[in-house]
Amino acid sequence: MLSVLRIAAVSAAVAAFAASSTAAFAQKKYDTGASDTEIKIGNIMPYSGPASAYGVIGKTEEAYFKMINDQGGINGRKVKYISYDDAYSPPKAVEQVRKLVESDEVLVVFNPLGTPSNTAIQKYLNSKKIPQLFVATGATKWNDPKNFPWTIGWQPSYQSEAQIYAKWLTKEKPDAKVAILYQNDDFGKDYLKGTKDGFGAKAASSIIMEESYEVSEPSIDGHIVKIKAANPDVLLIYTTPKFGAQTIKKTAELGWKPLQIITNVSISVGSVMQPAGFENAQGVLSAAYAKDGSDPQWANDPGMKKWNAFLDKYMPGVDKTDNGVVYGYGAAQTLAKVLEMCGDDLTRANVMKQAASLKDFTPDTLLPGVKINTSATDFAPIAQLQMQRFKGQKWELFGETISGDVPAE
Amino acid sequence: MTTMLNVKDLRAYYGQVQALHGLNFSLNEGSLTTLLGANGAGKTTTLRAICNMVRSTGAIEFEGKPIGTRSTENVVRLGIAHVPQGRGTFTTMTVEENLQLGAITRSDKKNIVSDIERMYDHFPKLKERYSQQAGTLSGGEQQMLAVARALMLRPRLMLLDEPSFGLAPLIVRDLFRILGKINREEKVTILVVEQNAQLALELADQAYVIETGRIVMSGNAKDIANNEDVRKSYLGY
Amino acid sequence: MELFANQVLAGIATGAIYACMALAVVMIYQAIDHLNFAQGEMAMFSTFVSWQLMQWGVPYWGAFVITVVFSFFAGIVIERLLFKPLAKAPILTNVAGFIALYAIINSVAGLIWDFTIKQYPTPFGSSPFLGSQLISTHQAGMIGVTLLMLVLLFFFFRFTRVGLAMRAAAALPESARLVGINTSWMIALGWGMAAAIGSIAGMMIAPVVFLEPNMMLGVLIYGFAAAVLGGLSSPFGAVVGGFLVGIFENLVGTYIPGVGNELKLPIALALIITVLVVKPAGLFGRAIVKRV
Amino acid sequence: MSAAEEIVTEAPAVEAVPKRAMTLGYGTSLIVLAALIVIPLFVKNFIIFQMTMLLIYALAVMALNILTGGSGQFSLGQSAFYAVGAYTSAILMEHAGMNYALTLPIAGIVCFAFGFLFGQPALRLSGVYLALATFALATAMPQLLKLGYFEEWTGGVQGLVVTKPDAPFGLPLSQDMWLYYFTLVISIAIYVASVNLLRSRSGRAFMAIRDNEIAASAMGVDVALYKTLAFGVSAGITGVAGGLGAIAVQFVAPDGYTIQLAISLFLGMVVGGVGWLPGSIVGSAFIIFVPNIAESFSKGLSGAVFGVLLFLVIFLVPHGARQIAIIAQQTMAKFKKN
Repeated sequence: MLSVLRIAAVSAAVAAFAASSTAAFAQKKYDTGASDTEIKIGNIMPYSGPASAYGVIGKTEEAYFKMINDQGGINGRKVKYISYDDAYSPPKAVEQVRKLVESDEVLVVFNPLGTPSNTAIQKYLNSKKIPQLFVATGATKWNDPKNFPWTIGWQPSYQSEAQIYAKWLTKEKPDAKVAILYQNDDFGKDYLKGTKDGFGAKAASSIIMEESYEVSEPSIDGHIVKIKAANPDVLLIYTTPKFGAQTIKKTAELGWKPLQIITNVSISVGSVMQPAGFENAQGVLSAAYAKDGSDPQWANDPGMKKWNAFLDKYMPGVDKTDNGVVYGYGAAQTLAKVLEMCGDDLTRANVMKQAASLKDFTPDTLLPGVKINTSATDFAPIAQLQMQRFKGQKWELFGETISGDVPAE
Repeated sequence: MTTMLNVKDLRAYYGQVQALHGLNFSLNEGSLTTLLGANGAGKTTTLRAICNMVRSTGAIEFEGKPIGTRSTENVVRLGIAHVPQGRGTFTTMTVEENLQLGAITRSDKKNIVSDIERMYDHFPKLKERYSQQAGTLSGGEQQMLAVARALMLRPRLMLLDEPSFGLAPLIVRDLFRILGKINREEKVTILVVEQNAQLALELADQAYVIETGRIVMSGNAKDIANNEDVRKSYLGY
Repeated sequence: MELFANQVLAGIATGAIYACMALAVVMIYQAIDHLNFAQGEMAMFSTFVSWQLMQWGVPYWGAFVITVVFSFFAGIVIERLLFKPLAKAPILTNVAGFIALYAIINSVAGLIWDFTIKQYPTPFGSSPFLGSQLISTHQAGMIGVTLLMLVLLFFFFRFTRVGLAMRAAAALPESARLVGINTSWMIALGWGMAAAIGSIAGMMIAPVVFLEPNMMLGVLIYGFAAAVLGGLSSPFGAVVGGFLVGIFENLVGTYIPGVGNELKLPIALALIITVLVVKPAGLFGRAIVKRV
Repeated sequence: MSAAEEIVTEAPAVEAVPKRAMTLGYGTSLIVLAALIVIPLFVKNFIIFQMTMLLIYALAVMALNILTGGSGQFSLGQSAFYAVGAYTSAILMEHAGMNYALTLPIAGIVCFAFGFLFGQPALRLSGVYLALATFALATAMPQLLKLGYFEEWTGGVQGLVVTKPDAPFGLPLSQDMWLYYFTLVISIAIYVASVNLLRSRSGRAFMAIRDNEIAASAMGVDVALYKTLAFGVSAGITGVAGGLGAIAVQFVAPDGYTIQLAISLFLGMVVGGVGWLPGSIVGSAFIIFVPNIAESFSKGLSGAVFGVLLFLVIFLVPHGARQIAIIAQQTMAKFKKN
């Protein structure tokens, strides 16, 4: 073991030397991890363990940067995307991120997944002044430029999405009796809070039931039976895809027809609505910011055509119904845009500055009208959503795109 | 008389410890042989080595065929029944299931049924309790069951390890009487390991004495019983 | 009161899932005297095999039979290849082997079939059963299949020679060898049967929870709990245990105020442990007398 | 493989490790110690951090080893004790502003009490049943930690961020380096104490229980007391490890202490060798580094590669690192004889 550690240390030292020597050239400015030829991007994903379903995001991003490199890279530099497995465990996340920063010497840490993992590494990265770019979680706390100037989110926050539902209900169904089914973790609790905030003073009277389930439960039938007994007329489903499909199916089996609103996390046509049964999913509401890879309405959309071509070439055989593939593509495209904007000034400070200066950027996979905007005080890149209703075998968008920015506490 | 079992230079090991140091002996077909010895002399190890339940070297021939490399169950399938120390009763099963297990390698289903009846004739107590869990039997009854189970194999050779252990003298007498009967009537060759030397020598026609892993004496059971040393060491008079 | 009745019914419906799995757990316990942590994953993999067959156009029952047979042999192969070499290793090393197997199967299934959920068909339909919307015809069918397996297992263990030999090999391996039983193959056979039963459980469970590589994660915990509650030596106890756990869990979640819903699994497990403290061999298990 | 297997399987005493075999000789101990002291001076902070985690997990693995290898009780619930220790330290540091070093003994005591209490009902259970009971504890713990009632202290699902301590007295050490040596001193102290514990009367009582409970009680050993005591000691050490882990990782959250952790610690024990305390560090290295190695083979199949590597290890050395040590010892002995 001793010798292994030594070799690692020596090789890392050599790498560091190489990096600093190339950085000696004139106007071009580099921090560790960037050079004339290469930009090193670090990432952590749960490739193993209970959250391994999300691993596909990392694989998509890796494939995306391979495509970028095949097309000549970004401003002539190849992107080296280094992704490690954190098994969705915070201690492992810290270990892997430190490896990325101190051993692989990446320029930025990009799209690390999961609220617990990101919380665990946030302080470390901020103290080292290393960008924690476009984190893959919808917690509100990533939009906090004052306290954490090196951390920036990407997707709409869970709370803002939940607020949109609450506000829509207040307007469209003011007398609704609402029941909430949520996953008992940071994700579910954020939705719960957002919903309550959205209802404001009416929360106590509108929400007649809050029912949580654990992700370890095989089936949530018992919860649905219990909720039905309280007889609400609106059911908010804040669940991961599997439980979302179970809920839609079970309510139909019970012959119960409340108005159902399901979280954006679980709106895949191919991997939620179809398994739940299209006939059961009619009339379900949700809000979206990205196009759905399995929704036929985007078959001729130029953005999704590019997406499809990319998958066919770089990820043949991948399951296109998996939302992670759409997600990873969009996130990677955003990073590519930021790096492009950086030009030859590849310092960490500049990357962060450019990430906070996105203006009306539209990745191929976002809904028409949804644009990425950031500023020095707005670290929530995607803040717009549009309501949609499931009809036939696809989602039908309706209403305007709604901005749901929630300022950090 | 033909030799049924021939053991040559048998050495057995428990881990690094050698328990048998080159044993040589043989059993004649139809004989009832006893293996005498003090605690730890290697009697049980000898029986276990025959059935390949302990690591050993040397040659063991059964009816002229070497069996040293066969696994325990394949040794048994040759017709060698082993009644182990502690009886090996399947305590959670019924008496009848225990008997059926004895015949598990046989395919002659009809004979099995009649054999079970025959065992009930030998051991009437077992018939009374045929549907009870074997664990509820008394020690003597369990020993009867163990012998009956071994006989269900229709063995050519039966190895018994301390059948008298923990039993009342009267029951032991009864058991040995039945063993003698089985040996005579059913032509089963028997090798019995005993600490109760007196009884064993009365019953047996051949005897071996084993000390610290070596055969130190062998011969006709009556001669052995009259031997001075044996009397002092094992018979106590 | 109606809620109570409903929750009991819903509990029975979910309990059927646990009962199904518990049966497979008991089967392997009979054979190897341990719980196999990879059992759920084996069942999941089998279910994916049947799903794949159906994707290729094999009709349901054809796929069902092929899968059960495949699983039986796969179970034997796994035992021969991976666990027979560990037969002499300590128990805990074997447990580590189960964990390794778990990791391998889960990861391979994820690579082949992805992690998105898949709809799995049911041969029983999913309309309300006997007018009650709480139990669908599928769930009734699943209960029926579980009970049928239970009866078959009972006959197998009680009245067949192989069943008798398997019980003997599990109870006292050394004695079993001394009556001529090849205990090593009995273990392999036990693996095969457990895998086959597990595959049936998987195919019954998948229509309810949807098919995906992690579908058995929670089910196995409950299956263990059910089997232990009922008594690991009793298939009948395992099935009863499954239904009890299902009902237990629902009632805890509904009626214990405050923490009941969030802590229903821990509370259900605590109840089971309490039962075990009072009856260490489970509700229907045979007590084993310990000797020095 | 055959040589290794023979040596161990032949010795029936392998399950019951003789007392001396539970530790290392002085020479070997000193070499290992020297390596642990010197290496950090030459490596990067990240590797120092990994080594800190190595020591912390080694402590937790050793704690399980004392329970299983020492007293014969099996636990899949060590993650629960680890979590309680971590949260105790984190809460005392962040809410009560207590010095990190002072929180550790408190974490240890809290966990000792918790383990001792848990040991009471566990007394009635053995084998699979005990495994299930401890497993239940491990699954219950994250759910308890995020329970709304405790949220004020635990931070609920969000967890708590912990501040990493600087080196005291103005020592010119980086935070990582300081924490490493701090952890090293504690680990050595606990290791030495554990070795002595197992050599003491209590240790003999533990092992008597492991080898034969009924005989032990016939010999006058208070089985109930010692079994619960073993649980307490094991939990206490795990708690200290958990507290150190919280400080090193700077974060506690329910997701960090799932059944996965308990399973890892269990694997660490098996790989290190059940009942052989020095093996704990080997086991700890296994659970930290092998997943990294597996992942470098293939992202999609990292779980499978890990499983295969684990199978390789248990096929080659079913008794874990201890088996290698025994072989080494015997080779050395032969060498000396010749």
